Amino acid sequence: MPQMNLVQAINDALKTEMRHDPTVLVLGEDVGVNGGVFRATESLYKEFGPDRSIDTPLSEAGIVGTAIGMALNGLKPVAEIQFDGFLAPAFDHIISHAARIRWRSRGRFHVPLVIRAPYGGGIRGPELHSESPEAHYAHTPGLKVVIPSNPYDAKGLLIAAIRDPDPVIYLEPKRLYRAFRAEVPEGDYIVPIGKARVAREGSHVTVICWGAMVPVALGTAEKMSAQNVSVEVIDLRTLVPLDVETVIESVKKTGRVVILHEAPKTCGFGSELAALVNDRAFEYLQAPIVRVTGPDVTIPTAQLEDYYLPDVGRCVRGINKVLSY
Amino acid sequence: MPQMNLVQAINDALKTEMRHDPTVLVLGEDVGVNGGVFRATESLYKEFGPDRSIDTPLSEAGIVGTAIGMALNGLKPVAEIQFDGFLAPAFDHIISHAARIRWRSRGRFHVPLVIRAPYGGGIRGPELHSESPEAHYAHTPGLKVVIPSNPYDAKGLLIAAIRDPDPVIYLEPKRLYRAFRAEVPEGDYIVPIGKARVAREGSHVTVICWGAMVPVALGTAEKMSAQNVSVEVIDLRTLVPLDVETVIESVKKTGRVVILHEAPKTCGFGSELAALVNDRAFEYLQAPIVRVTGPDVTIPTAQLEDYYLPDVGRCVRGINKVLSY
Amino acid sequence: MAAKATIAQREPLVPFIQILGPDGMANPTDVVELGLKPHDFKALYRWMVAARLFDERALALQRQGRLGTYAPVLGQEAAQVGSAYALTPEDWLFPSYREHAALAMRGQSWLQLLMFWGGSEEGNRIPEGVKNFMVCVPIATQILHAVGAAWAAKMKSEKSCAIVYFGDGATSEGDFHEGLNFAGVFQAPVVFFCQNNQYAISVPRTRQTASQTIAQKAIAYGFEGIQVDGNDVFAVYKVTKEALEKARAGGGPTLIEAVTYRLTHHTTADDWTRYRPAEEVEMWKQKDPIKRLKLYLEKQGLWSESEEAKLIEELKAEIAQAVTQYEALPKRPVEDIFQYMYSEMPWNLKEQLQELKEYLAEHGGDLPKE
Amino acid sequence: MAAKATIAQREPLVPFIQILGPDGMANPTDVVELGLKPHDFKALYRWMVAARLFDERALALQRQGRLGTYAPVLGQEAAQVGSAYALTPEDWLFPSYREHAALAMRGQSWLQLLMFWGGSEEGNRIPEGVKNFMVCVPIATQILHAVGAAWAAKMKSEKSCAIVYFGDGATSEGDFHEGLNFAGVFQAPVVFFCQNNQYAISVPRTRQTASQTIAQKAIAYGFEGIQVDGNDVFAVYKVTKEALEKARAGGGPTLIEAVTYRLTHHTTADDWTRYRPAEEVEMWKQKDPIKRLKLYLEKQGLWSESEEAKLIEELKAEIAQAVTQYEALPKRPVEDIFQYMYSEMPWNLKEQLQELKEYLAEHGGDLPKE
Ligand SMILES: Cc1ncc(C[n+]2csc(CCOP(=O)(O)OP(=O)(O)O)c2C)c(N)n1
Ligand SMILES: Cc1ncc(C[n+]2csc(CCOP(=O)(O)OP(=O)(O)O)c2C)c(N)n1
Ligand SMILES: [Mg+2]
Ligand SMILES: [Mg+2]
Repeated sequence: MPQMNLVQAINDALKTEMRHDPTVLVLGEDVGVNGGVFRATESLYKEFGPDRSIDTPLSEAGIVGTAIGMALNGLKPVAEIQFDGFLAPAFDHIISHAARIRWRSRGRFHVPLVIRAPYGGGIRGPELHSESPEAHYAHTPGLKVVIPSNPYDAKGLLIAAIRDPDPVIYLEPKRLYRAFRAEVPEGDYIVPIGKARVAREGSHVTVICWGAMVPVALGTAEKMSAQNVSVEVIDLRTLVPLDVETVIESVKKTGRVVILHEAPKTCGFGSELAALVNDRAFEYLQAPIVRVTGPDVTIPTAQLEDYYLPDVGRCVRGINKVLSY
Repeated sequence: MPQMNLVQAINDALKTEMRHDPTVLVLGEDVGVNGGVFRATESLYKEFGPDRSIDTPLSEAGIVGTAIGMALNGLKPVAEIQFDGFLAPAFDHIISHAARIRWRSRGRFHVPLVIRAPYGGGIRGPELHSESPEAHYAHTPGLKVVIPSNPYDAKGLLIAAIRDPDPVIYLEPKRLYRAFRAEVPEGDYIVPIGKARVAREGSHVTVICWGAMVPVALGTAEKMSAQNVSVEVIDLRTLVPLDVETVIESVKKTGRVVILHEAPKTCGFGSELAALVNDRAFEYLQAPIVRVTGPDVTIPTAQLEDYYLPDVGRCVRGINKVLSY
Repeated sequence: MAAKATIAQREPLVPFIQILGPDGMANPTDVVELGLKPHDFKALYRWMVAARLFDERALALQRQGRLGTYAPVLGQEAAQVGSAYALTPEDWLFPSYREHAALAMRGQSWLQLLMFWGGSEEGNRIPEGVKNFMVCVPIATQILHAVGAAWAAKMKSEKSCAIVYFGDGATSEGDFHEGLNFAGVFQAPVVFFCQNNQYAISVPRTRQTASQTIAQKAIAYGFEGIQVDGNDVFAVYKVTKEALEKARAGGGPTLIEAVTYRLTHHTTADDWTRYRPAEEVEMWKQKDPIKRLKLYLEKQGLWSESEEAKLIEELKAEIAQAVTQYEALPKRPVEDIFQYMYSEMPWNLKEQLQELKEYLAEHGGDLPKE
Repeated sequence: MAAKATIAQREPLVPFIQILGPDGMANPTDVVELGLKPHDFKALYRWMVAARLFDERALALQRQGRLGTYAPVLGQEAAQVGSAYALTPEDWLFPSYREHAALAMRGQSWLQLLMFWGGSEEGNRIPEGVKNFMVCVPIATQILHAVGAAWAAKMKSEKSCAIVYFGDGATSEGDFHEGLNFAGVFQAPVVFFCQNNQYAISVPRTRQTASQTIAQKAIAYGFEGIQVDGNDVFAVYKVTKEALEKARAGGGPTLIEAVTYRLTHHTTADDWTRYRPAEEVEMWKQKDPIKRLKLYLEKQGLWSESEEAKLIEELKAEIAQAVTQYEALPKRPVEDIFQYMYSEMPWNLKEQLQELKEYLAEHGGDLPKE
């Protein structure tokens, strides 16, 4: 099986699906000739030409708005927004249109659109290149929110997203783009949307995470195992619809929960998880849930970025906190 | 003391502050000659003229973006966005600029800007006229989020917001605009940002709410008192910065919590409150927190709207649920 | 410096097209060139009158509390009917919220329009086979969707176009710009149809933009802009048809500015007397698009008072029937709220629906009266 | 129809201004009319050379891993220096992220520029008394802020203007449109300065818009648009100064399109060879703005090789000193992350800062090495 890094797996997913389905196309800034600033759309232009690998004007509302129009007229656009921070200019089209057209039309129209964007910190980016906006989209009914954490999932989830009849916000942990390689099957397969993955089994405490926080959680679990603490790591893979069963099952088993995410704490997706655990496993909780997250500040640029991002040390602290309660 | 309804109190706050401070001005769609579609800016045009009561082109990014420019050049703009649903086109300027300019400039510049928008359901509005987007802004560091629930607070909080050196998202429960009148002092006073109000004292259960849900909570409390259930109602008034002390104090007293809001449940501000209560009063909780909220759907237009909105009956159910645990 | 000749001193940068004057007079060759037959003239007239009668009925219903806030067509009938008449069933139509005339011509029933303005999402359920898009509440956003749909048609080598309706106010939104710019770059087969009715609620056109005309904004996108008398159904038909043909032939987009006037309130929630003088409204009443076509038809011997009476009677009956149906509609089930969010209902919606049903059941099947 | 004469067939709709040709030749009267003295010419030259030397140094630092991703000025020196030279200290300057030359001229030190590109927010701390705004990463958003600031100046009856810099790509964003439209309507004293360097990363100008020129987009907003040779520092100075004077006199905004070229990568993270032919770059090297002014100065007897050598030595020393300072800077304290969010730190930030400090203290005062 070929070894790929995460961005290659994404590229492979796009290729696979574009070969398979002639209505699939990619559009965005620099996605054509240049192959994308992260090379996620590398060589699509050569293979599929300018009509299916479309360099657009610099205009995020334009990209998402026209992609919606394409989607309702029979195409399956995969729109790339160059960086997380530039989803904001397309926000209105995402939340007021993509998310609502099925609803607005009573199912007569729907929007099989994927919006891909690199997200999160850790690459020493300039401002607005390191945001984690997943909670905005998780709070918007009508959208699905998918975040892979490894090459295998990245490909399988992206193919699933393209085939999904609903609009999918597909956030790519850019810090993992080239972090490691893993086996990725050639050709066609999907990882179903809505299914979490138990990335590591454990019995003392559950760490719930996604994207670039998954390796942090796994590193923490490894470290804690030396102290005979058994950490279960759940990689959500999909925030909406959430695999609530896998989460709650794990919490019932361990009775202790740490939620780990990069976004600022207040109103992050972590608070939803905390509320859900409260709803469904209150009596199993042996300690208050701990959220290990970015603080409620704008994520700093390169020099101080590491002070913002949750790391193994902070995750260890969180685990010790729930264990010592 | 004069009796005013909520929208009159807002109008009065604007007048008071514009008389008091010549750098204060209002801008937005139809706010000048027409006095605002809800008449919140009524007669400002006559008193302060077209330069301080500015009809803008139909362009929300334009309104907020230019208001940011005015704010950094010494003015204190109060921007009106005509309806909650039309905050989305200005989203980028709110979250990427208004919220960040103090940070970006290391305090050299700041944005004393108030963005007013009517929000929430209950007026049988067309689509995108009944949204509750507070969680988007609560999740954005650098913004303050203020929501009044009565005429007195509306005036005092708005004056406080205008004087605040930071950008304030000021959401007005449009359903309460003309729902009732109350005494509002003439002239100058503030209700401090960051202070919640115990709207009714009680001992068995705490209901946390804001905006148009406050009368629902109070109605519920009244109803429950007939059954000898004593409900404490906390009107947050400010979501960010949150008056966490008042909330936690109440929870410690009652041990039972219902959170009531109009926005969809997933990732609503209610999940943050649930997570915070978990953080700080876990051992006091005698039952899982119950969230009584809008479901995870697009709020319906007129005919089915009431099926979406939390009402006394649903709040009663929530209270019974925490009580019967 | 060489740029001293400013824009303002220039000749108009776009043509202004008029065929049928306010007096009902038209140059016969211009009319012949339209390629329309007497039955077409009558059809145009019929739709315009229908729109006006529907407006009247809807306003009355609203005042009686039987309909929600309503946005009237009054004064803009020629702009809508003339343009929609030029469409083929293959073409896509993207409305704003004021195009009842155009939507009715394109297979949406009066009943559906009443349902929409009565506050039911069902009013937006486009009939199968009809290529309209739903009413769009947020200003200007539909422009981008239309461009995308037209662009997709081009990619699929279909011969269909898209027409998108919007107001003068909409031209100030970023979406207008991004949409027209994409259309120019990708030569999408789309017609941008601006009904410049001189106001965006209370804000006059002159406050909306310092541009002399809206049509000339096309210059920024490298394609053609045309101003047309929006109260002249012939001229509107002509420019729209030509723009559609050009688009179909690969000639790219066109921006049409139909100069017209909203003769009444923005919606039933508005009061125009707060922001415009009565004389202005009176002046525009003289340019009434329906009166104008009627005069023409009469002069051509194509129309009589008895035909007029019959038409009005027929249309009133048609609309009255829709009103009866509308008022007899049963309430929609609460499932409606949940079932159009996703292709399949996720667990949280299932639970929330269940919870709502339990709550209703506890109160005899419906919300408690408070 | 009357509109058959399409835009494309028209004469250019905006003037194109050039004074100093690629050969260093200029019409003497045109030069005299600039009102510049020899020391001004030398100052212009000095800043352009400084920008190029700073670029070189920054690129070298980046390659050695001592600086983050960097966006070079190379090729655009005349556009930036010519325009910024026309400003008074009272005027506001709103940069994008590529205006190091303009910012340096306006009181921002090389050290600060290095700090910014080295990934410290401190690089954005505008010195007191300097009316620059911070580097703006999201494309085109600063346009609206500039309009607001200029409009406020007008309201306060100040005689200051705002200039805002952006690229050809920025003209596709909705914010460009909304900003220019507001400026037209409110006659804000603002100069929109577009450095059309022919590319937005890999996307060529022709893909960005079907408009023949960017300058003609001003027609959509009812004010003047001018194209200028962006590699001609004299012409750039002239049109900017006139636009500023017009704005100050109440004449409203101007859109200036400076036609120039980015001679290297978009940033250090980019590779231009992927999307443009080497010949194109070579062709533009012939139009080098610095070479051009140098030729002129030499022809006028205002410049010698020894002066050149001295200038370069001085500037290199100045920049080297900034680099030394930059590299000696202590790390910023973690409080930096928390203290600029609000006028007063709310409880949650205080707690989170406290938590972070405790964590660092547990690891000897800094993050653990992993
Ligand atoms: C994005 C957005 N902002 C504001 C509104 C509120 N609003 C509804 S109609 C309208 C005026 C529209 O004017 P115009 O585009 O000229 O269309 P007209 O109503 O005149 O047909 C406004 C401001 C809205 N619907 N959407
Ligand atoms: C809103 C937004 N979208 C995308 C980007 C990513 N990006 C950075 S520079 C750039 C190209 C800008 O081109 P242009 O406006 O011509 O300026 P230039 O870099 O050529 O000076 C892009 C797409 C961004 N910074 N902001
Ligand atoms: Mg209008
Ligand atoms: Mg460029």
